[in-house]
Amino acid sequence: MESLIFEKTQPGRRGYVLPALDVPSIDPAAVLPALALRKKVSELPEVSELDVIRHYTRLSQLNFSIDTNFYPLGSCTMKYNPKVCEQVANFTGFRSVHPLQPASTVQGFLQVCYELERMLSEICGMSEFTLQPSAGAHGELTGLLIARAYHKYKGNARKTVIVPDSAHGTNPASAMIAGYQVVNTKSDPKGRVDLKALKAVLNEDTAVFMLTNPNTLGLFETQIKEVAKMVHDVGALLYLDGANMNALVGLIRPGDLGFDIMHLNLHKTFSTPHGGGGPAAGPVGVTEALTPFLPVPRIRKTEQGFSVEETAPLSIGKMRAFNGNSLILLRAYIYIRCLGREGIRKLSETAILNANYLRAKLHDRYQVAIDEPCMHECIFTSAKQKRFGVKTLDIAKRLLDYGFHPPTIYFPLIVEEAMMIEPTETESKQTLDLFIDALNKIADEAERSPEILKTAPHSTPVRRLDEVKAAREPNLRWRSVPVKVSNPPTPAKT
Amino acid sequence: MESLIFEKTQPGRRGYVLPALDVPSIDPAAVLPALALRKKVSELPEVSELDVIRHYTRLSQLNFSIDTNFYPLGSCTMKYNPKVCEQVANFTGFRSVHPLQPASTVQGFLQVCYELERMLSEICGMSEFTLQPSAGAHGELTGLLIARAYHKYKGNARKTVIVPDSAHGTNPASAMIAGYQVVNTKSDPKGRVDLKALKAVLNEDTAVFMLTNPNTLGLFETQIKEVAKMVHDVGALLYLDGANMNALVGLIRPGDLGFDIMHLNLHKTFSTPHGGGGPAAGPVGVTEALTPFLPVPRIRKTEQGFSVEETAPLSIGKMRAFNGNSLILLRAYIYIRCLGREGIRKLSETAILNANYLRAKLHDRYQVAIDEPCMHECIFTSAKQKRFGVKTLDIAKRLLDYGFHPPTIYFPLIVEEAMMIEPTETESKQTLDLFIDALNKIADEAERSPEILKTAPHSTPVRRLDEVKAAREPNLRWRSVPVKVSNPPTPAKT
Amino acid sequence: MDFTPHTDAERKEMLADIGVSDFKELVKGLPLYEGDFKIPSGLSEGEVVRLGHELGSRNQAPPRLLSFLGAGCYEHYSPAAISALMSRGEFLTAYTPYQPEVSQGTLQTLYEFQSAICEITAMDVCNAGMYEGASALAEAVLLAVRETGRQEVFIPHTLHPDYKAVLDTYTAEASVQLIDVPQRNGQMDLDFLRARVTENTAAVIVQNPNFFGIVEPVVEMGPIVQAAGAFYIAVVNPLSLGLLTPPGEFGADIAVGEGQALGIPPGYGGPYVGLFTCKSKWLRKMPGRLVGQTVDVDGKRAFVLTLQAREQHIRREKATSNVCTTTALIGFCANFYLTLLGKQGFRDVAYQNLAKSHYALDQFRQIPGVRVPFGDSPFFNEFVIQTKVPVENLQQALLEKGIAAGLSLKKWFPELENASLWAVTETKTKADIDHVAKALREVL
Amino acid sequence: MDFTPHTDAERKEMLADIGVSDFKELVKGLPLYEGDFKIPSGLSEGEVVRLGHELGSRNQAPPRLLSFLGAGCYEHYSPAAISALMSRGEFLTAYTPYQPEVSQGTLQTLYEFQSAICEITAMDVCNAGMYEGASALAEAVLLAVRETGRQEVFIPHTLHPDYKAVLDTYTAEASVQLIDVPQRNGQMDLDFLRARVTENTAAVIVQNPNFFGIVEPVVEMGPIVQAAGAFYIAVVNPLSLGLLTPPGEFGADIAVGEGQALGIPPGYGGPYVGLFTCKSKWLRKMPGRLVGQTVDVDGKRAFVLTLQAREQHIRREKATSNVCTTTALIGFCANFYLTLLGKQGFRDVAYQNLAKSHYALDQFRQIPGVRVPFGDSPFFNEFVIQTKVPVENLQQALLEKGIAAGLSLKKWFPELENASLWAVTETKTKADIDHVAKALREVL
Ligand SMILES: Cc1ncc(COP(=O)(O)O)c(C=O)c1O
Ligand SMILES: Cc1ncc(COP(=O)(O)O)c(C=O)c1O
Repeated sequence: MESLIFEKTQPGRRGYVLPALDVPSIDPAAVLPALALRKKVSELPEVSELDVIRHYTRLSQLNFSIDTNFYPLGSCTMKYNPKVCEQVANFTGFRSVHPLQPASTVQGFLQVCYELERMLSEICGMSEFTLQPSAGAHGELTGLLIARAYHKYKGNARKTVIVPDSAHGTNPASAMIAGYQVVNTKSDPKGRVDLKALKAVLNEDTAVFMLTNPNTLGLFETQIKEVAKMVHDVGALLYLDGANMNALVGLIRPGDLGFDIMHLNLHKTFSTPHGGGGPAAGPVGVTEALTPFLPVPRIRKTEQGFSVEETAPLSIGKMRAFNGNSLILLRAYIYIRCLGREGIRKLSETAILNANYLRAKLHDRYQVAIDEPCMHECIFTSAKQKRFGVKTLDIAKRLLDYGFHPPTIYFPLIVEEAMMIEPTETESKQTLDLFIDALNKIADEAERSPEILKTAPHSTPVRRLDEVKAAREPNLRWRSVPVKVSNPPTPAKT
Repeated sequence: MESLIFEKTQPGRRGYVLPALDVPSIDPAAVLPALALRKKVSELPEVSELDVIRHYTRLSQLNFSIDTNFYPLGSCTMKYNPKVCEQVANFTGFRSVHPLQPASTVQGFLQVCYELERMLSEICGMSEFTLQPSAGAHGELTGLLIARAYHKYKGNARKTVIVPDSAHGTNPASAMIAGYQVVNTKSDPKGRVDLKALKAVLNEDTAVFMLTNPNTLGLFETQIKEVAKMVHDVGALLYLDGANMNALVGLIRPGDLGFDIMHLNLHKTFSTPHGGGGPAAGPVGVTEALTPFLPVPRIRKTEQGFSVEETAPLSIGKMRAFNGNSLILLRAYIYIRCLGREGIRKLSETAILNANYLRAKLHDRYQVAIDEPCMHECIFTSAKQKRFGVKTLDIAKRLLDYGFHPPTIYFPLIVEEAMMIEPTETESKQTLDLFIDALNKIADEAERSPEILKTAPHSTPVRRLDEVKAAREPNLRWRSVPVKVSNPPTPAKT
Repeated sequence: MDFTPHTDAERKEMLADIGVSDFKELVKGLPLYEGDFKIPSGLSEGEVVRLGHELGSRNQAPPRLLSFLGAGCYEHYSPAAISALMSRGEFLTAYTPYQPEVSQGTLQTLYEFQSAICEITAMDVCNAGMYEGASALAEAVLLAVRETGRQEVFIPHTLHPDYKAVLDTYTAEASVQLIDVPQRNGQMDLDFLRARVTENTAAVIVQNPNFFGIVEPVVEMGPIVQAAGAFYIAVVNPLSLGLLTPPGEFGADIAVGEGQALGIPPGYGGPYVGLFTCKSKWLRKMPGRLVGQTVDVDGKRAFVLTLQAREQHIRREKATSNVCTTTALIGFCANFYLTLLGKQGFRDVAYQNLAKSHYALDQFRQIPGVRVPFGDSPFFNEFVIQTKVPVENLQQALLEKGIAAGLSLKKWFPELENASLWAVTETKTKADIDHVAKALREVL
Repeated sequence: MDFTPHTDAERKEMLADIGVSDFKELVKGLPLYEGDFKIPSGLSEGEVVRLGHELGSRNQAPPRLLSFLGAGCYEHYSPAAISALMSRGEFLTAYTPYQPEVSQGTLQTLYEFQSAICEITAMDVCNAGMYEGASALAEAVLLAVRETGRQEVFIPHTLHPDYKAVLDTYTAEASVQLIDVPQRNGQMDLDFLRARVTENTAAVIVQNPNFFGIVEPVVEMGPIVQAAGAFYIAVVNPLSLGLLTPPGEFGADIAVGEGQALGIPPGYGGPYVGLFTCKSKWLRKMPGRLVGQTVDVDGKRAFVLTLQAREQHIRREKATSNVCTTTALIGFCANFYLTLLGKQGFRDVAYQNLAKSHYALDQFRQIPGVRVPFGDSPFFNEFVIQTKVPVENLQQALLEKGIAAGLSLKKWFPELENASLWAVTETKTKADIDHVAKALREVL
């Protein structure tokens, strides 16, 4: 393992120097009040450029990544991120543009944003999109604030947002921030909306019903039109968490199903790289009735080119400074231009094909949560391994030894010991077959030598971590002088 | 280990597609004679872009490199390659320029080449340089052909090139190609020129004496001025193999020492990355008398800007197509502009300091070939380990387990069991200390458990290779249909 | 060009293994879209690169464009080593480090990011990054309101207008009352605060340097806020902290900021990284991810996402925030920047910003037709001028000379006639500054 | 900015450990240069990047420049994945793989390169790369002369003039006799060969397509050369082999070529990679490095530099060549290109070059004032035209429209009045071609 970069420090060493100052030097104390001046210098590392490159190049090699490993993390759509998108995003004409430049000097970028918005609207069957939200959860909040503004405009902001128990945690969390009470509703045994349960909680106080479709069990909401009708009948709005759009693009348009608001995760469906936890982009699409409430700015196409509309009377305002994660939007734009209308359909068809292939090939050895055709991902459990004392966590950790990133585990919450496998459309049959082999071998090992699984991983840079210690004795930063931790140390394990 | 990319092929899979043809399609058979048309298709891999990225990203991780490891390979000057040089070399305004564009459209590049040539001339104390040669050995050949043209112009091409026994193999090999007989001359016990021995072979037939300075033992040729005089007295020319210029830049100018011709390795001294064995550049500098013989084209500065001189009456002609490895030249230019006149001296001083530090710190445990102050590198041997049955090779292989690239071994040939350590100026004291620790531990191991060394490495992606098998049963390419090897298999080891 | 690898033969084989004869069977009964998608046909890579070049060339950008725009996004030198590292696939294409055993690269780098940000802010803890500066501020305000149970939040009139707008949006429904703190000579009016901050106050926000580039009396404000038991929330430009008193030393409870200045390309608005730091007493109330140090079963030091009980995937509607994916890779960038510049370089860059902007203002002052509204107030790397002609005219005239003038303030501060905000960073040479001064002189 | 890491304190400490008090003691008595180096002061990274931008902007380059230059260096699409891989530090900053245990990345990639080049050339073996095409040809000729002990080498008049020049240089001292083979309608004159090739002939060279872009009668030549027991040496454009008969199928003993067309940027002349392939009987006579497959002590497949007994570091003056460092990384590039394009893509690209150049010539033909000297000869992706005005005038006029016209042949082929050589690759759209045709029409 690498030591910390701070531990490599050598007083006086430099990794980068600025041009010599070519204007008269000034005494900071002469132009700034004494109290405004920093006294104690920051203890930043003092290392060379080589130190930095070597340190982080070595650190990077400790990661699994799409570029090095199959990464079937359910709900995360870890598909291949084409290098051409990176290449274009690095052009100076995009990279170095200031967000407040006059519109006349950014016509290229405005065109990208405008056309991306039109394409997303077309793909989703929505009227318009805002490209401003920074991620999926940010999109959810944006969508809910739009809903709130809409209801308010209609005379009553309403009180609740209904969220299925299978939903991603961001849904209820976003509802809360939007000022709503969260009403949870049970799913039916297949993880789909339980119409009765929904009916029971839907009423005039309901502002929004948030739904993920395909749901987090990888199944399509077959009763979606009934659901939409029920929701609309009480005057509420139907929201789509579009995290699973990889199953739908080019096949099914949420707008046609009755969704009023939705977000996309460009860092999932539209292949912008995850970067170890962002950056991201979570554009939000709405039906026509809701367009007046979209955040500003809005980009318009005019005779004279593209222009930026800074205000709109009913807009919810701004969700962030400036216009959005433009370099991410650009990558998604390039990606969609590569795929085109033929490619987007092939994308979802292949994603669905791959997930069903894994389902078919694995269901002998692993319990499938709901054994019917799935969409782009499939939930398995470790039920068959339970009698050997093996849990989902053990299987996941053992996969690491085989060079595969594990699936998402223990989500959705409504499936016990869930393993949510999303292969994505960019992985080949050969890779899937190797993964199947590994899982089959692990199933054998679970029967014959479960200890190997329970102590896995064995071949990774570090092995299982003491997470309790991490939480009980938080050490969240290097310190130049070790200080007493705020929480007294407690025994690491119970 | 990764399988071969050919083994990952899947008939029909595509990794890159071209734009659809937008001109009328034609039948090749209609415009090309039948005999000109290929019949059998090449069995290139059929893989996806993801396959390619994953395959080669994983392969790359199997390498040691400067960016990941200390790499003290003697004579190779494995210094840090600044990323800014890569960045500038990737600008479209350099990358995409065609070598035959009119001079008016490449003024920026011409300026780079012109100024680089002037700076190299100044650093080396030579009159002019040609930037055309593609590597060090190519530079040697260029230099020798210049010498030959010069002698011929003087009326007699002469017959021999004298090369010390400590010289790099390219020296005699280049002399041979230049049409000279090679006369080897013994070095004195310190690897320096043995003046008597030299005198014995110098005569009117001598065209050139090729010298490396500092020599391949890392020692400066203290009698260089006498040597020069002797060489010049018989009308011969003195050639410097500039591979070791990292010891001299900013300190000592070869032109001042009496050298008539020299080459530089930009991929050593001037920090252009090695790329696993090139690309490179080996500019050749000459004294004024020899400038008429330099290869064409020559770049000239005029009132109207920079221009390209395509011919010169006495020029040896061209050493390669087009003008040279321009993107490598550009990197070296940027590097020198970063360092500037202060930086080049600090470079060599630090390189010498680092080498002497290793010498001082290691000489208790390892035999130093010549224990006197060295220049930029220092030769050790495994003499102290011999009694434990440990050879230089074993020490080198064991270093791999400690995460260090070994020194150059078994060169120079005149030192038995040589280990040639060149730390370069970009490595920190901390790194050197860790390396010293490792070598000390290895010295302990050699005494206590030599088996560990003899079977090393233990922790690398592959272990010691069967090189005899590789040479006896040459397998130099994948084949779609396995064929009988041309040499019948023989037992792998004797 | 799509990125699906299967050949037709493989598709067939896979369908057979699944037990269906046609893909359609897998989506039988689903409401498939029957229309034609009105999006262009797919392009090959070559076409798309060409398209990228065309579109990119329709934007003007430095270094060709000599730009003096700032206002929350700054042009700074970004060491070449940063993009070399950021483009490494192992960093770029990893997910959030849920499996720490195979994510130590991401985790340790984020830990180092947290550490570096704590160092420069002098705050106790820092999370692994927020979306960007403005929403980070909104999260800080929500935290303060939640923790104090109070509703009044004091917003400087000199706060970045976008930050103000985002606060408006985020708090629109939370019965929070945003109170505008007037400015006096470009700084917050301390008397106003003294008079109005009470035990009803949830938080007082300060931006330092503020939107006008002016350094606020952050130290003096501390006691006023603390006396009321309110949260002292600072919005800082991290790059200024090489020179300016850090929030940890002026008593901020929470300090947020836009990380863009730390080597991150302007990129027409993003992605950037929001910085979120606080006193350790608010640790368990923080939004976002935290990386902590621990050991593995063999006792080796290792890093892991920790204190997740605050987060949405565990706590759902009771979480401290809804954020999930944020901006790890951009945090890396900031960390690489701080590491490369290091202890000394970080001071140097702040100092050069100070010196260059002051030199520029000194030149501008001498131009007839230029007025400096907040002439006496201390500033860092940007400043406001007022000109005798409308800023739009100025912009247009300078643009023709390849210069992007300072930002017009008309939209937000109509009371400042013909005012514009000019940022002068270390990227501007003396010659650049003299050049723009000359151009201004010609225009005015 | 230099890249030495030591602080002054460390320098002192190290000097003390060495046992000297001052650096000067380490170089005592050496003839140190006392003067001032007349090179500029060091620049910071920011300045150097700015300088790079300035210098770069003083070059014109595609895609802004619409270029029809070829003549041995071609503009082709280069997949983005290639530069992503080539910039990986583990590839970029490794040395020649002398320690195979920690160089499998380099070694396997080179083995795959050798394999891919063997596939497209249909030759038995390929080395790990030469400097570039012209010197690779020179090495081939030296090999032929050495092995046959003969002195006559036949050089097509239609050989690339730079290749001819390099041959002249390399063989100037080797008493080799270079005989010019005249052209007939742009192709080698077979009758001349039939009459002149004898048992004194060391080698006959063919370039296919030749300098004029014309496809030579390579198959027909084979028997003439073989009958004389001479080496048949081919210089090929590897990209053409998607369509054209490969040297391995027309009987070449040695086939060399410039690898640049395989995704390598023009870069104002280099670095490129020279391809060197031959029949297996010449394996042990080859210049350059060879990577072979073997096993390690555990029986694992592994790759290693092999047959080094041919090389200078072992054989010194008896080596087959003097080359040492060549162009591994550029070989990677060619390999990545061939792998990405793959079996089908490699054919496609050759086909598109054929179709586009033919379309272009069809357009050009119709322009009054354009003459096609070798009208009937088959060509691949470039062709010669003659115009009624001097090529220089044409070039100048087109340059003003952002077009780099074909190469003027005046310097080498004065007999072809006002001739220019135009390359039209897959990167030119129909619109580009129509555009240049229109421009030509206007100029002529
Ligand atoms: C179903 C679902 N909803 C919402 C989100 C949140 O998206 P983001 O992480 O972009 O905020 C995710 C991402 O993990 C998700 O899987
Ligand atoms: C002393 C010496 N001379 C010559 C050379 C040959 O240089 P190149 O490999 O660039 O041809 C080398 C390189 O290894 C060397 O070390």
